[in-house]
Amino acid sequence: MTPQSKPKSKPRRYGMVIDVDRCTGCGGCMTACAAENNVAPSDSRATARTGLTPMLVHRVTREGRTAFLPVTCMQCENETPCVTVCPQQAVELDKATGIVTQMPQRCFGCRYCMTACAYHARYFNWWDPVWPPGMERTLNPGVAVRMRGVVEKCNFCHGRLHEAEDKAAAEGLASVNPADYRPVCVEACPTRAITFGDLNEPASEVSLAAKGPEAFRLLARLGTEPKIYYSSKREWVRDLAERGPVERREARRG
Amino acid sequence: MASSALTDSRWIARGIDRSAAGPFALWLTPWFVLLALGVYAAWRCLYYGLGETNMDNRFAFGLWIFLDLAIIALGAGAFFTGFLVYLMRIKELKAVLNSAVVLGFICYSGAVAVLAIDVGQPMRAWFTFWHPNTHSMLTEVTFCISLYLAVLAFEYVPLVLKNRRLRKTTSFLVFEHHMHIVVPVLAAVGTLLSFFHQGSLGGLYGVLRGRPFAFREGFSIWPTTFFLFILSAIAVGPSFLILTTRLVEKITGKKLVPRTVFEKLGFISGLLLALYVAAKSVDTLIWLNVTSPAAGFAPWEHYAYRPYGLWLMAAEIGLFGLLPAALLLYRKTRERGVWLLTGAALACCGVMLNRFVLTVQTLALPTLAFDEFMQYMPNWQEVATFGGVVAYGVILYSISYRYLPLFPKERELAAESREEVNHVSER
Amino acid sequence: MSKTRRDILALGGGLAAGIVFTPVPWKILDDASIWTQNWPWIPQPVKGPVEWKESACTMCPAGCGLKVKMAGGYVVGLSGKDGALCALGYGAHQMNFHPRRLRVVYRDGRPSTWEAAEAAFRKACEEGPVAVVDGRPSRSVSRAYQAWAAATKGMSYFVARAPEEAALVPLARLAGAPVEELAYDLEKTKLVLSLNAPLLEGWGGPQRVQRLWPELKIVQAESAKSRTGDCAWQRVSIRPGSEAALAMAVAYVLIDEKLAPATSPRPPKTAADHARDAGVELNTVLEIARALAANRPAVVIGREPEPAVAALNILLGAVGATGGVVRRGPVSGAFQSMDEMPTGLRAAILDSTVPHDHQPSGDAERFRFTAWRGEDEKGWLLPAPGFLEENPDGAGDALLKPPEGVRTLAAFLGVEVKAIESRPVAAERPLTCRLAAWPQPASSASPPADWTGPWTPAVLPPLSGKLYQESALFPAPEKGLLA
Amino acid sequence: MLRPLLLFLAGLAAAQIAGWYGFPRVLYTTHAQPFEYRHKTHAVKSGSTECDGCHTLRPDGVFAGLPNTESCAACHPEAQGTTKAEATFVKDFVTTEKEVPWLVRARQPANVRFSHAIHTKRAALKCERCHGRDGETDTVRPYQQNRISGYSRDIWGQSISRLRRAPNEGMKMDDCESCHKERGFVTGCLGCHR
Repeated sequence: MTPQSKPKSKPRRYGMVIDVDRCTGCGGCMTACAAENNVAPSDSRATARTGLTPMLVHRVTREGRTAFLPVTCMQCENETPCVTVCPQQAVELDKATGIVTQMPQRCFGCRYCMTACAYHARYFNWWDPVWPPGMERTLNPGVAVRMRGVVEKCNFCHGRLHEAEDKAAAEGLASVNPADYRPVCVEACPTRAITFGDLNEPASEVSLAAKGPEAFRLLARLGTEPKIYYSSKREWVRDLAERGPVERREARRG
Repeated sequence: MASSALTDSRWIARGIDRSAAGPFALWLTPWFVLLALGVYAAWRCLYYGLGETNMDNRFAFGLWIFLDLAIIALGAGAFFTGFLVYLMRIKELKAVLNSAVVLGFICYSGAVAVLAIDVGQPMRAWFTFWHPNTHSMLTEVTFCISLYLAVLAFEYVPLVLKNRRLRKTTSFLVFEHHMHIVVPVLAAVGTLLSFFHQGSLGGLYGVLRGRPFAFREGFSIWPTTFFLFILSAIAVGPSFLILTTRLVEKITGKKLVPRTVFEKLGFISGLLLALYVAAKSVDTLIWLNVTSPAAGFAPWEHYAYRPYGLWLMAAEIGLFGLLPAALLLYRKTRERGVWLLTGAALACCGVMLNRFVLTVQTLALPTLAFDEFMQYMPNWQEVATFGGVVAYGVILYSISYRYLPLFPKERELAAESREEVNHVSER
Repeated sequence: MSKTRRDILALGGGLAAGIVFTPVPWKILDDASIWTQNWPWIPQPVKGPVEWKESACTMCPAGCGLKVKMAGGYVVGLSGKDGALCALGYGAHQMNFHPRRLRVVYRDGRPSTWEAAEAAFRKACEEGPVAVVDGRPSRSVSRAYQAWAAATKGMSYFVARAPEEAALVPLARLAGAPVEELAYDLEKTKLVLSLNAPLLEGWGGPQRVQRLWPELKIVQAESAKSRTGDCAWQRVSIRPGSEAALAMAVAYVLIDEKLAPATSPRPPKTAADHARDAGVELNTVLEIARALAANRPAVVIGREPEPAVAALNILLGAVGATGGVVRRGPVSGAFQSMDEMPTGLRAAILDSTVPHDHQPSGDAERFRFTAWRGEDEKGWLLPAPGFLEENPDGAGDALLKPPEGVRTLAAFLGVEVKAIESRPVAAERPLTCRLAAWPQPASSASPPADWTGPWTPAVLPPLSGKLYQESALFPAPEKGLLA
Repeated sequence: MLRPLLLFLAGLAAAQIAGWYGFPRVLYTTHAQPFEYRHKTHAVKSGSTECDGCHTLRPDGVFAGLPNTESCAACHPEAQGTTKAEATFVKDFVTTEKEVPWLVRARQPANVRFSHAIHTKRAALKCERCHGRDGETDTVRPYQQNRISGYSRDIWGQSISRLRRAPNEGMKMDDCESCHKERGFVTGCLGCHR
């Protein structure tokens, strides 16, 4: 078979739209993510600042009103900060899928990417991962366990992408069936707050939602073109996209 | 004691005065204790992982990176003096050149040692050479620093071979002589490498698009911090040489370098510092009015969190910038030892403050609307590891000072002072 | 320099220079970094091809359908069969290896043996009377317990009621219907007035209200801040223990504004007085009452059994109406609740489905079957099969093999479990209820002061929230969310 | 001056011998397989020469790898022949319902994702491309393990220099990459790592 005649899938740009108005902060996505991606129980010395939460729900209150914002890797597309700073190509913007991939086995733990990320969506393995005796038998074989001293983050559940690709190959399809692949947080949301799909497909649910009038992105003015969108009917929630007068007032007081 | 002093004296150059081996060993003892503590702390970090430190996901860089940046800036005296001596032909600075090389070697090797502990997987560090990401400032830093450390080691070798005992081996003497021919070449290579890594250390922060406090526009691929770091490093390098040399003179009670050399160094430092302050001020104004607002951040917002207030900027530009520049440029103050030292000390503090602000304040400030301002405090493991590096530096310098001709003018000055017993240099 | 020293230097130099041109340093460099990528002390997933099986979750009575990912004979992942699972469900397979997993018999906190437990139970049965308590009465195995209890002298069968079911007891009394047959028809409700009920924190099963929430208007009257309050359409702060007062204030306004039948009995005090008791403005009560009337079908849900809540629901016309409280049945028959246990029981033997905070009253000797150790357990703790280690129905095969030393209650009692072939379909039945007079309010109905959520015991049988928080799934506590 | 030069050269030569000849022998440990297995005999007896007769690829793209004891027991419920290996298999594994702890020489580490579905179906590669003629052998080679990295020797390849090796020899990332490059198929890290 020559390279030309091979069924080639066209490049995808996986992205998400998170409807903030539907998030109840139940934490289902966080735990599902931890189980799917073999995140070890937090070390007894770990704090909120040294834990591993590739998916993290923030509780935000403003003047008595509350919103929950799930924050994960934003899969930045333009001059992706973590990709450009990594000295040894352990982070990559995958051309085929648009996923910003973190390869823990290449990473040497300099943590420069963590200082580069505006969303604090990257986590360092400060300790060796330890499971209670026997619990290692529940590890997901689709995802490699990380060792201490490396950085990790959301890879859009690459283990699930691999399974979907294998299935597509076995069925003789050129590309992944969209129904076969969605990250576990999308599946784990009881209120279906997260829409996932290919932003290159103009008619996909996610593309339409991302173009909606209520859609916004966090810190879009930094110019990194994140592929995680948020949407809310509430204006004060949309204002959380950037630091505004409220935050500045807080800052002055702090 | 007496016999050990006897054996030791065969290694010390003729015509210069060194303390007996006993007191020298006594001087080294506390530093060896500190070194041992540092080695223990470093071992804990390597064996148990970096959870041993107080760094966290937000403060991914901490005390170590800040001090690494600081000592690399201060160690810039090594390449810059080489540059001044061999390329600018300012021959009188040769009086401090050997000392500068040793200081540079200590600063750089110490920094590399701390980095090896700071990274989570030191055994994979060579991946940077095998799979380099050419877009990364850190790649540039890694390549330049490791090559420059090799250059410094090469510059160190002839110095070692000048030892009284080693000179007795003819092949060493021949080797050393040949090395002398390449030293100017090494100085040129070192200058080039140093320019790039001092710059790319600044670039390290300037490219952080996600951290509006640090992010700067620039020329081509280099943000303005690239040039500011070069300028500030070469500005304080000579100042650091003044400080360390004066400190050695004070401790040993000897005159090692002619006064005029200090003044020359002070003038160069002051001139460059003035240039740096001017450039830094322009850069700050552009950042406050253009770069930061474009990213959606009000300029003063970065200084709204205590203790990182506007006073930091004022201190950096005024107290640690303009003031030392003035002290070092103005002939009357420069010629007064106290003011020269004050100026040099302020300049060194200034560059440390600058590196601190870029490392710690950058990470402490919130970016997302629902972020928090965070504080960080190093723990004993971090402090002790660095203390170990300081101890290593003191030990290596002490040994070098004792056995190697760090200050070629020392013998001459000693003879002079013996002649003019009554004349005592100001204390 | 001596001659030998020079020779050694030359030879050593040759070796050092030569070794650079062999694979030794380079291969060692490469292998050493590969070693760091596969450190022997880092656990590895089990090997073997992946298979998907189906089952049901046993972590709470909701019993969500599961798709189970298996490899090498172990469960390596879970997925919901129809919709999402909850936060606990996604890691339920890890619970079998939780440090609190019970593997040996305990008596009063000390290790003991099955033989000793059997002897003690035999003795208790001889002395009688003994209660057998079940957490999920609709299973095949429950049928076997019931039959066994009925056939054995001195033996009686009780169920442990979930808090949301227990909260319906006052209404069931007023309506004269068994509480097992009453249910909230929330799927068709437009507005819920919740009095401290943890609607989004596991009430009625972890996912039930979550799924309805985007379209459901929740008015949360609460005395402790909760996530339900955060997400509610309206949040009202009330004084602890004043649920009844607020219910009566709202009822008063409903009658006053002719939003309820004029013939309804009025609460004992005026709306303003009840509002003051509840610590809310009268205006707020007015708004709540008008919202209830404008957004029908509406229903009121209390956290604890509160007669005033039942009365308000009757006034609102929510009893027996679509979107209110309806009667479905017969589901599985009426049972005696554990709360109504007679005193003077000799012993109680509890199935592993009974939540740990359900304790038999009095000094009955406790025989608790459970897969995990709770806090401060008096009596016997008997290790039961864990997650998916027994069939969720109690009859048929399990996906996982239970560890050594684990037994089921059915095996312990020696009862034979037959799978129920056909189950009655829950059909809607009429439910009518009239309010003759205002009932006496219950003493206190507020959450305890130390209640922090988000996982109430209601969602986490057989364990309290602590187990979840100690589990592998619990991420490092992050600011705000779980505080 | 001749003596030091000669000694230097001697050191140089000794290093070459030790590095090229001694080192590979020290680096690897050799482990015997649980019992003898003959691919050739099985192909003749079962009448199937296709690899996927036993090493199946499921329709959902999951490669089943080595057949489990249960499927072997379909033909070997009890010893069919007289070999010692078969007797061992029946006695130690079939009757006890245990899986055979084969030492798989081609096993990649957990961080590598290799899809048999993509390589054999979509790219239509023959098994021999990577596994060589393992399917026609009369014996299973012992497993050689690298003392430092813990990898099977087959990952690096038999030749320590990795020069002039057979096309199917070596399963390092470089080998995957060069084959991909030849076929014009370039993928990111995520393509082959998990």
